Amino acid sequence: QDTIRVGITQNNVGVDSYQTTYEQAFIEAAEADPAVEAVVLDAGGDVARQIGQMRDLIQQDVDVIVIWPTNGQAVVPVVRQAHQAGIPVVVTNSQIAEAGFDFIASFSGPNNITQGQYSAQMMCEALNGEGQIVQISGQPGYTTAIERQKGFEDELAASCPGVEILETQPGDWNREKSQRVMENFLTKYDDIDGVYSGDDNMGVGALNAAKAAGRDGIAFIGATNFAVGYEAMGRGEYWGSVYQSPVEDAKNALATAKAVAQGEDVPFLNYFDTPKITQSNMDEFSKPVF
Amino acid sequence: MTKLDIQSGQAAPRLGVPDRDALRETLQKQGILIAFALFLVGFSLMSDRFASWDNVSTVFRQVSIIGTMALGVTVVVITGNLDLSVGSLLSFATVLVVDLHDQIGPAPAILVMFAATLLIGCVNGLLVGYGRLNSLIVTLGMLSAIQGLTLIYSGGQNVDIADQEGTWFAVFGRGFLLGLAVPTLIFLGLAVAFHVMLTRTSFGRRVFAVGGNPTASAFSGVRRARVVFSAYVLSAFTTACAAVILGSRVMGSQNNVGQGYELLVLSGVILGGASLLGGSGSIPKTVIGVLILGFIQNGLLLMGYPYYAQWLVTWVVIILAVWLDVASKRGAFFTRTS
Amino acid sequence: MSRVAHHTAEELADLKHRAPLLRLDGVTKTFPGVKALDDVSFDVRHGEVHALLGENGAGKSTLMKVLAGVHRANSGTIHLNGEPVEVNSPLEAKARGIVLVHQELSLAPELSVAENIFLGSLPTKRFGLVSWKRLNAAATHILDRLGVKFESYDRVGDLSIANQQMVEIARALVFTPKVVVFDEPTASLTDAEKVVLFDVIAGLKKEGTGIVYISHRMDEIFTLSDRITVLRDGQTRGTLNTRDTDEDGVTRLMIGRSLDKSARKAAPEPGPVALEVKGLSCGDLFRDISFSLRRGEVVGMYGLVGAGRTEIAETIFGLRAKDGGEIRIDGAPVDISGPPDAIRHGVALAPESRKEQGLVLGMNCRDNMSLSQLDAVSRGGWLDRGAEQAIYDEYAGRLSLKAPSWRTPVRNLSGGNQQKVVLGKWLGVKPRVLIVDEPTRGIDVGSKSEIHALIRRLAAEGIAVLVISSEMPEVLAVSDRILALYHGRLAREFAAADVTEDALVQAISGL
Amino acid sequence: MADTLASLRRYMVIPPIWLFLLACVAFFSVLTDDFLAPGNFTNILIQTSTIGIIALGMTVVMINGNIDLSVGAVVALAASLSVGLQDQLGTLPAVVVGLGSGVALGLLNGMIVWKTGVDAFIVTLGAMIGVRGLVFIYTGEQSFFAMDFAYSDFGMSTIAGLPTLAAIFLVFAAIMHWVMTATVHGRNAYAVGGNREAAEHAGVRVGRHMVINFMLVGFCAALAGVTLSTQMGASTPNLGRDYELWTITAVVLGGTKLAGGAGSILGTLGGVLTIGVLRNGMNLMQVPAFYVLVVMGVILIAVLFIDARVNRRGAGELRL
Ligand SMILES: Nc1ncnc2c1ncn2[C@@H]1O[C@H](COP(=O)(O)OP(=O)(O)OP(=O)(O)O)[C@@H](O)[C@H]1O
Ligand SMILES: Nc1ncnc2c1ncn2[C@@H]1O[C@H](COP(=O)(O)OP(=O)(O)OP(=O)(O)O)[C@@H](O)[C@H]1O
Ligand SMILES: [Mg+2]
Ligand SMILES: [Mg+2]
Repeated sequence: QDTIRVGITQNNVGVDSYQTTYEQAFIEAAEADPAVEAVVLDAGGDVARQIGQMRDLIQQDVDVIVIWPTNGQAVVPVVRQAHQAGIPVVVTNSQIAEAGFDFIASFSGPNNITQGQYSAQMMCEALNGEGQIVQISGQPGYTTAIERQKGFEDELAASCPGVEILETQPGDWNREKSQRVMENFLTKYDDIDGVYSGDDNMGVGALNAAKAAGRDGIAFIGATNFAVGYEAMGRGEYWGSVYQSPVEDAKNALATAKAVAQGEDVPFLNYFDTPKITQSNMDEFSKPVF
Repeated sequence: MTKLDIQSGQAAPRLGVPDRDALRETLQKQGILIAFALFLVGFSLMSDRFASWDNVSTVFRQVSIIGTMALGVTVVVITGNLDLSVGSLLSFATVLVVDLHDQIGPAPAILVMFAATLLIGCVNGLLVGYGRLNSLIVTLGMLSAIQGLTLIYSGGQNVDIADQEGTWFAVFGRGFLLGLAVPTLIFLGLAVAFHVMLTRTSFGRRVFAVGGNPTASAFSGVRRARVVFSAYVLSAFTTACAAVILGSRVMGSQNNVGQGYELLVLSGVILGGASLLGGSGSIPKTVIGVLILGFIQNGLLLMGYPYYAQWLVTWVVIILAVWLDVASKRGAFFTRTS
Repeated sequence: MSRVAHHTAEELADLKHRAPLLRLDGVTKTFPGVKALDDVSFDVRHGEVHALLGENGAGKSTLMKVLAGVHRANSGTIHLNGEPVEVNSPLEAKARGIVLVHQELSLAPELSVAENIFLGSLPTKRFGLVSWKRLNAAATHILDRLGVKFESYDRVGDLSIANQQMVEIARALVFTPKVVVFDEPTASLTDAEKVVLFDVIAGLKKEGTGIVYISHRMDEIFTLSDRITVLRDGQTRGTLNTRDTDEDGVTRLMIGRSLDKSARKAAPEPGPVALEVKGLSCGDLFRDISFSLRRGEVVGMYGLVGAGRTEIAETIFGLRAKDGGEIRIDGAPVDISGPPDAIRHGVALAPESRKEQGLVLGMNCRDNMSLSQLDAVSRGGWLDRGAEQAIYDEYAGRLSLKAPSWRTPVRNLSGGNQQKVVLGKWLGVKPRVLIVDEPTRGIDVGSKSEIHALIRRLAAEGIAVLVISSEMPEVLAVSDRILALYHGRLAREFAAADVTEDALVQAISGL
Repeated sequence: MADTLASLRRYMVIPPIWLFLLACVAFFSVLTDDFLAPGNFTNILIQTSTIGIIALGMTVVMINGNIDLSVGAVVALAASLSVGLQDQLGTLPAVVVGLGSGVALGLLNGMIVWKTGVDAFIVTLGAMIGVRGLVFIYTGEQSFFAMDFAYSDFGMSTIAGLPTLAAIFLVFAAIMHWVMTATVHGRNAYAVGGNREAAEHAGVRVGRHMVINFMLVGFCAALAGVTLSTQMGASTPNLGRDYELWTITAVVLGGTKLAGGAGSILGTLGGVLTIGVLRNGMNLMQVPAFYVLVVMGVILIAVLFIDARVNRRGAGELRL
């Protein structure tokens, strides 16, 4: 047996650029590696479909399965099934529930909690430890949204008590929705010093609203630096974000999977680096492609 | 001839006080307006920001996208059909216009987008109008197909307008005219146009006739297929207009920006009293329906409830609003059905 | 269920002097803008057929709906067997033995005949299972009594209107009712079915059931009824013993004057041929039909239900594809593709089924009337409301339409007035060729003669008119010539001058 | 007896959608190798069972002239309760509570539709939003995970070679078919949907009848939520989004009229399986994700189109 068959079931390709770019990068990396053959599936955001795809991959007896969980809890039983069938599972991008840790070989991806913490630290810095902010979170019920919010809130409370979160509302990863939410915040609060949003897409929506209302002096902090966020940062309108490369994410996942399949020892939590990006250090990063 | 018990005297004149009746009739039909007013008062009492000019104009601006789409959908619903494809059509149109903006310039981008969107409207119209296919499934199929087309077109990537400050395209979503936001003006302007079309033109009359009784309209010489076809083209048209507002407002687009809008738009239309069975509906009430949706969201946000509590309140408010409407028409709060 | 004891003839005679079976007192009912019933009192005795008469919109159906619990009266009382009763729902009415055979069909199309007959009280086995055996046996029993040609398990949606009406009537016979109300039961029945219905009524009468019978057909009223109550404008104008009165007396009470039976003027010299049909055929619906209509002429088309008259009209109007033959208008052969095309060629068709084909029920009276001529009442797509109003005013007047206002949705009009809106809609078109299919179904005697006069007047204005009717008096009253159809073929053509009733009956029966 | 047979025969008519189902099966069997594998069929059955179970209840509600848009949210609520309460109550009681929540919400929807006379579309649209709110309040945005692996093992178990979930679906379909064709309640559904006034005048307790149907569809949605959560051994608050649209699509494909009065469980079964086969077949043919959406849409419309051609009435039909 010379080639390694890697099966991947992704969350929801096409719903945002990050996932799309991730998929392309994963396929490219797999094609570039003669030792790897990839079966690429997409769950379309539907847990039930993802479970079906996991079963299909188990049926096909691939050498290793990479899963980008549509939901961290719901996939645990099927991951356990794979484990029982002797197929190692690598979780990518967002973590599964703790109950499933026994059944996975490794996690490869960003640490969303840390990302939330980074954002909190940047917010603290931007406001000099003093001020009132609002938070626009991702789609309710999704792991990434929950983890980033948790990391942000906990860190802020712990290390920056002078900054108060006035209110949190979901922006559903949608720029227009977030723009609407921000417009309402602006009506409601005369004094907003900073905005934390679960990703830059929503952050730019919030920025749009603030610019339209002529409200200056608000520090915008996001996560998952998008091209629009990067550009706004270049214009000095956006304070900072967390740099997370889908290409890195994909490569990391594939490398972990390959290593697992070859029986190498890999760290259980194989985080890849997602550094802070701000107006002052943005030159060190290339503009995101999405 | 034996008369058993003929009543004596002339028949009393019939009770007919047309003016008062007409007034009562008009008032009775405005249950939804009353409901709307009640909510506005309620929200104003609970949040001092609510009744400000700033806030009201913000809400108008916010509902203008859904509202504009609802105008076309109202026409479709009056013909007795559904259009569930508008949500993904909005995504398609917005992605297209934003993406083309940087490639061929704003004016050509708008033109091409309108052409493509209207073309899809024509497909809907051909299938439901001339093909007489079930509109629910046709437009749901189209919802899926258009979503796929959008993703294929964009390759799944977000699209953005690079130069956001320098383009006149910004005026549609961000501009102001005479102190009013351009999106609001587009929405209300189109609403007036659609209202006039539905009430003052023979086309409008045909729309109501086809929805009210397709067979009888056909017997009367109304071309059902043509009317339904036109309704879908109009729906695509308003969606294209909404896409211009959306694209310009956000200066970018995700592939799924319109996801779920179909039901939101439809709720606005139905809140306004249009019947899914066709034959009834009105533009002013659709506008009110959409405004109710917009003000609920805005009002609840201003009051700062967590989002799921907002959903619960929305549940209650939607049903209460329509209940008030049907109860006022019926003249009783509860039905007599056993 | 206890059966009502049979009465001997003497007992029956005696009953008339007893307390009434059913008494309605001071019933008032208003709808928005209309006082449909104004202090109406009315009673029915055991074993009596009590006819209810009145113009369209007089309030007959409304009164019966109050009785059957469909409408709730503003005031008034109901006594059954001398006891005051409340009837707040159809269910309660049914429980008290009051059955209403509706003027408008009220059947569930997907269900079988048997299921429709026993709707609301399907016989069951254990676990709420339908007992098909008992259901079909019981239904067949009733259907046998009615002598119908369909089976208990046929789908109601597949039946003709007449047969659906028979199902509706069958419903009244399920239980031994105390009071049965028939609201224009014969409007869409053929003579054969009418005979059956009258037998049924006679049977009910013998059992002591009280019967209310509503109809606009005087001959039926005088054949069946014992007493007649006349309603006018929602008020009782009087109750008469049938044998003490005659048509003229009742009519005068009803419309305030005698009918002018000599409405028929001498036919003016007919003009050139407006419509010519040669060898027209369509599947097995009709074959080889040839006739012509001249301007200024009224031609009647007479035949039994199912003879294919409606289909011929629909084919001329472009609603069906012909598979043979030719249609000429003003001498030029035409190929009419559909109603818009027909209207363009000056052909108008007032269809037979007002609810399905004639009206948009939720739309107001005026808009319904102008729907057939939207192009004529609009300029460049803009509606001219003045022109619409003018049409409405003219034909509401000419047809003495009784509607609260032009804004009233036609749904809220009485059956006969709905029919008038259908007619107005097509008369207003001022066509070259006017086809009216069963124009006076459900229309009161007064308006009927007005409509006949109107048809004559339109002809005199130069229109060629084809009147399709199942009522011989109507055909005889309006036509210059009569076409008799039998089984999709033209059996004979008569000139009005030399037609006899017998010859006509023979012709349509294929003799 | 002959009468009974004759009257039953017309309820056993094979709805046209089955022909397309056969055509689809033939198509995919020819074009892919794996389609005909027995494991694949059970896969399709499991995958369609969720939408399928909801569709059974939806068929009844739609035949009687209403609609229920809240089923997707009820799926999430029932799944969350039956997984989330397992720790406190134990598995079986938790499932009972989950199913009960669906019935209770059905009761609520039904009572509102009955008493207020507000259109079912609006009532259940409100519920679709509001019930999702209940789910989020109860779960606090969290997904739940069944510690008891027996729960998810149940979802993967088989009875006599047939997956348990598929068996539940098929048995339930048989029961519902019987309810709709042989019981008074089922027959009344056609009467209420076909001519509500007539049914009311004939003494059918229309309001109560509708409430029962809403409770039924609520139960179906809850049952689907439970079976879905046994498949995952977990629940998520976003479970069941969009399910209402796909359920209604399957039901309408199966020949049930949106306006009520006509339809059948057999047809719905065909509609559900058709959608399932299409999805599965496209997966096997490895149609790229974006194209699946397009193909799915086009096929839905094509099915209707062919159906309209096949069922076109003869010369008796008017050219309207
Ligand atoms: N549901 C309703 N809403 C409003 N007005 C109504 C309604 N039903 C009847 N009416 C009005 O009540 C009056 C009496 O109508 P009704 O149907 O009782 O007449 P009718 O005597 O049965 O006439 P016809 O011989 O034409 O059947 C009419 O003016 C009609 O317009
Ligand atoms: N024996 C029958 N069984 C079922 N349906 C019938 C039967 N005869 C006629 N029909 C249907 O009844 C309707 C009326 O028949 P048709 O239009 O052919 O008759 P017509 O000559 O126009 O008579 P009328 O105008 O009195 O109805 C048609 O839709 C026809 O298909
Ligand atoms: Mg009447
Ligand atoms: Mg006829």
